[in-house]
Amino acid sequence: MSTDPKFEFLCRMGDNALVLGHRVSEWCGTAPVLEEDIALANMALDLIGQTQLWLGMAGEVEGAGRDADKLAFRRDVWDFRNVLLVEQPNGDFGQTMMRQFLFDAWHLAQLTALIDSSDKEIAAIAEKSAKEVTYHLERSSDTVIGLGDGTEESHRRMQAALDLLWPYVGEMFLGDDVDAAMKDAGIAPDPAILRAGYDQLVRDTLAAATLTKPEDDFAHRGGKSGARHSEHLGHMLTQMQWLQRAYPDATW
Amino acid sequence: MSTDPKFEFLCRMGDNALVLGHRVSEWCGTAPVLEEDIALANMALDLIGQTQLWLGMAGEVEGAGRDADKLAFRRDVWDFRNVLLVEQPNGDFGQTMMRQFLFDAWHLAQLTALIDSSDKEIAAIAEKSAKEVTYHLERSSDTVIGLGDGTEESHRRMQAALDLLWPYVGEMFLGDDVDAAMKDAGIAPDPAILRAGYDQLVRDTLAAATLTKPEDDFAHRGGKSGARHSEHLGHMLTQMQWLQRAYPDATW
Amino acid sequence: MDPEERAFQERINAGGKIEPKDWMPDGYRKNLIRQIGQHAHSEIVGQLPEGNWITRAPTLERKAILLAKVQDEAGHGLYLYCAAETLGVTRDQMTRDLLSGKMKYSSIFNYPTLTWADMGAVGWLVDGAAIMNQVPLQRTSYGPYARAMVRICKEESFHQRQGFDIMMKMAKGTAAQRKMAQDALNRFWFPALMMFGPSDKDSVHSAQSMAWKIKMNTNDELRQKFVDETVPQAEYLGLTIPDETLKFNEETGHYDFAEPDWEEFFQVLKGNGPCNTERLAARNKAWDEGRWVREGLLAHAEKKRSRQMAAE
Amino acid sequence: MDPEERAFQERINAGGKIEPKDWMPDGYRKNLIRQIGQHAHSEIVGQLPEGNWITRAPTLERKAILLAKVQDEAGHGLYLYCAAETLGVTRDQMTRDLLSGKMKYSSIFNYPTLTWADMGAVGWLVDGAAIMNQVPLQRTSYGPYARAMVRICKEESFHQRQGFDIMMKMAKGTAAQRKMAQDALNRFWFPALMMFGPSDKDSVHSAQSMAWKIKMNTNDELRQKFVDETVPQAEYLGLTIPDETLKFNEETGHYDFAEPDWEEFFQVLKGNGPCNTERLAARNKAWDEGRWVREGLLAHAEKKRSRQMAAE
Repeated sequence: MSTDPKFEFLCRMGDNALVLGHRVSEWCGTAPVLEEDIALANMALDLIGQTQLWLGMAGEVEGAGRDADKLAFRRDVWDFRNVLLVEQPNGDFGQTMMRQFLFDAWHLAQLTALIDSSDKEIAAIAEKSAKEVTYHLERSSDTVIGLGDGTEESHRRMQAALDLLWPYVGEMFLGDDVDAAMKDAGIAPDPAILRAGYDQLVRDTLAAATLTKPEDDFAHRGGKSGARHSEHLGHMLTQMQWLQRAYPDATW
Repeated sequence: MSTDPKFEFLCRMGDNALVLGHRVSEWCGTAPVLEEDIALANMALDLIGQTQLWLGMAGEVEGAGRDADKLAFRRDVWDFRNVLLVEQPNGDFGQTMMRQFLFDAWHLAQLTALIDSSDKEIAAIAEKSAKEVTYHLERSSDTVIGLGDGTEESHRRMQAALDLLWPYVGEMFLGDDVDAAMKDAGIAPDPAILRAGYDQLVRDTLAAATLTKPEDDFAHRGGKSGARHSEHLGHMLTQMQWLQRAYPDATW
Repeated sequence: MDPEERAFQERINAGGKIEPKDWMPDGYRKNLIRQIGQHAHSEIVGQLPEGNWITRAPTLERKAILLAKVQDEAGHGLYLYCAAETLGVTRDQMTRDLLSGKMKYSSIFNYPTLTWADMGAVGWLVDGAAIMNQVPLQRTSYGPYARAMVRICKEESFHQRQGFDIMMKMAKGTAAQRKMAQDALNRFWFPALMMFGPSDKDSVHSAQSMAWKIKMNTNDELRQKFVDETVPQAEYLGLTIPDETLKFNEETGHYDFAEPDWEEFFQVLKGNGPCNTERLAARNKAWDEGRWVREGLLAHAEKKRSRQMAAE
Repeated sequence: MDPEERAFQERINAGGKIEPKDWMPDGYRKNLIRQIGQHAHSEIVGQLPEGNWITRAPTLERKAILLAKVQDEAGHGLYLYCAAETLGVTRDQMTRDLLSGKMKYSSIFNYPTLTWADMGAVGWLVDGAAIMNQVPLQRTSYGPYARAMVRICKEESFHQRQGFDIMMKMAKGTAAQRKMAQDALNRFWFPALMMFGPSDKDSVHSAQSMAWKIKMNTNDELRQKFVDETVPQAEYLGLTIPDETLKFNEETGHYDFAEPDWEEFFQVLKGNGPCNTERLAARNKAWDEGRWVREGLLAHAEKKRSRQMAAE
């Protein structure tokens, strides 16, 4: 490990929120109904707020003078630590909500576990975030159920979204040296122990949604380690970081 | 006029080639047939080459140490001088080819006139470019005819493309102070005198394509003056300029 | 005027509010539906030019502020559609009329947003002009509309301050930022003046609407007020309003200023603004691509209902 | 072996070329169609990872070079489809088989391109590995294939030099560029080694293909050759090959190196590479969205023909 595992861990939490928040914000003004525009914006706002907390703390831990904005807007792809799932493109509304559900279910479990972190600052961020994410999960699972058990077309689209995104689920539960260090320090749970509860929740939700979980549990990886993101992240950064890159001396 | 009209004029020629070349290059690897992939790449390559010549000369005229790359990759939207037509999004293949035809027909007339420019360097660039653009126009008009006079669907799509893009035609023929200065110096023609020949060519091509020219000749403007581009250009620049903006000290 | 109409007008004159179940003249109802609907549509379409910069916002805080603002606009749209629905029209019908181009939205949203400074200019000038229009409407005669305006005005003035704050950061920033700020002002000044509509002498609905108190001031009054308030703000920012004729008139106590190009205004109304086609296309695309979602959720709700009934 | 087959094999043994109209065993034809088709598809799909950076190329010259390279790949695809068509299969049929997933393309293109240095690494390593495979195929027994390979190899070695040139610029550039270059090498090293296929002992078609001279060397031979040529180049660039076991073996005169993760190789073949789904989706989308164009141009050509016939 070349860098402090706590810094890595905080970047993982922060980058998940940053990248997913950005993806959700791409919907702005183009959702299927006005109420969804508002709900998606709410979710994005929560995630941006969480980003500020996690990356802010990461910057402090690092102690190199980088704040949350510097971390968000001045790193290139290889320094991002979000899981591959959250950088996947929005696709149609169903794909967006399926991605949200698959992430929310892990996110809430992770945050709930982090409330007991030995690190009080992490525990405090987790507690605040868990409240927001409880609501995210409620909405995203309701939508997955509603569209899965809706019309023939909506069912077909949701099944396609699930098939497309399922290979990105496994990465959230794969542990590595960073996770081991966090576990040993009592800071964060072993990712693997969250899997059983996740599978149960997913099973129940998909059953209600009349959707079929893909059989193959093959898992893409490379996002949370930063070793190999997908091509989508770089394109996102060209937009996200444009102004900071074009006008490095400006304050906004 | 705040800047040298000759510099402005060269930027207009160069930015048209730069922006349209970029748009065409966005098709890379996704054209309807392999032969079109190759042909689109050819066109993009010609336009990139022309960009290097025009913007290279613009940089020399300016004398401020900016070369073609600096001009292409380090200016923000307001400094771009391309007409609005060429920055419009690709849309479907028909829209791309209609945009190409509407531009090529002007471009060839302009370059042909520039061969007689009092400025020998401009005349030389024009002569080289006119050969390439003769071929572009041949291809784009053939495609407009083929798809206009093809199936019901292809006809409908081509008419929609024409209706969408026609309001961007007029700008190419609107003169301003820069054009007046170029005309007075014998460098470039008055844009208005190119219109009659253009209209004739467009009329013949659209007739063969069984397409109907929109009645309203309303013309959007603001591209060639830089006063008001469309929202599309800024998004294009986030991609086009990304590396130069992110790594300003690097050479590539 | 028949007795019913006379009583209606007297109630308005006395400062009373008309409520959904009250009798009202057809023209009053129609005019209100047009006006409130158009206002609602403006909030919806108005999400697009600012939405254009959410993915490029320069800091996390700026992104959050902008996103929250656009979200407020969606909320305003919602209040206003509800107010219009009390007049017997559905949101779906109004949406269809927007998408087909039958109903209008504010022309200002047919102008593009080209730099980050435009997020400042839109807040400062566009929301500023909107507030001029809307503050008096808090006292409009139709109850649901007046109450919606109270909520909206509170949020709008917050947005305007945020916009001014962006302009301030830009105007006091680097040379490039100052250039952006000035460029944004140059592009948005006259379109903002157009937001008050043509001079009253050319305005069709004005007299009756003012009698009904669904329009509270003349277009020219409001435009003058806007200029008078905005010019000192521009001076404070160190920016130049793109009007060489602009001058404080000691006699009238107001600024004299150039009229916007009304030919441009009517072209934009006709559909020839820089972004009319794109804005309507974006709304239509969102609506069309959302159809399966709306249908899916509806089908699910019905299944659920019938399952519950079967269980009872 | 029957006499026809024997004569065929003898002709090959003697270094003769088989031409389209010559008799050939079914297996030879099938294997060639599979091999040439797969190679053609690789050129087509191979446009995508590099196409991903055309809109972000850092200079006009780099953009032109990259675009010309991707265009060459489309051209190679074209030659190869033509060569395969001489064996009695159509380009349309092969395209359908690619799009349905029935025919394969080189697994290397299921890896993403994440930084500009990847344009260097793809040219240097991927084209480099391709050339190792292709140079001997210029002597392959099937005439049209051998001739296509001659043209292709000339261009490929040009591409490889261009890729190495990018790597050089990056490796000798700023700290960030060096980091990008090393990162690209780290990600592409093992996938490049996989391009030669599994060890010969695990390879299905090898023996017969070598007898037929449609495969000229064993996978392991070519892989070793690639490593031996590439290691000094990496050293020259000042980059570290991500293999701690890599070491020059004085006895054999070759480098010893670690095997790639064959489990990953088989997963990618199965469809579980990082980009399999996207690559096939991109090709399907291009094909589906291009249908109206192909149909339109065809309809026009027919109209034109019948108009000409009517005029005669």
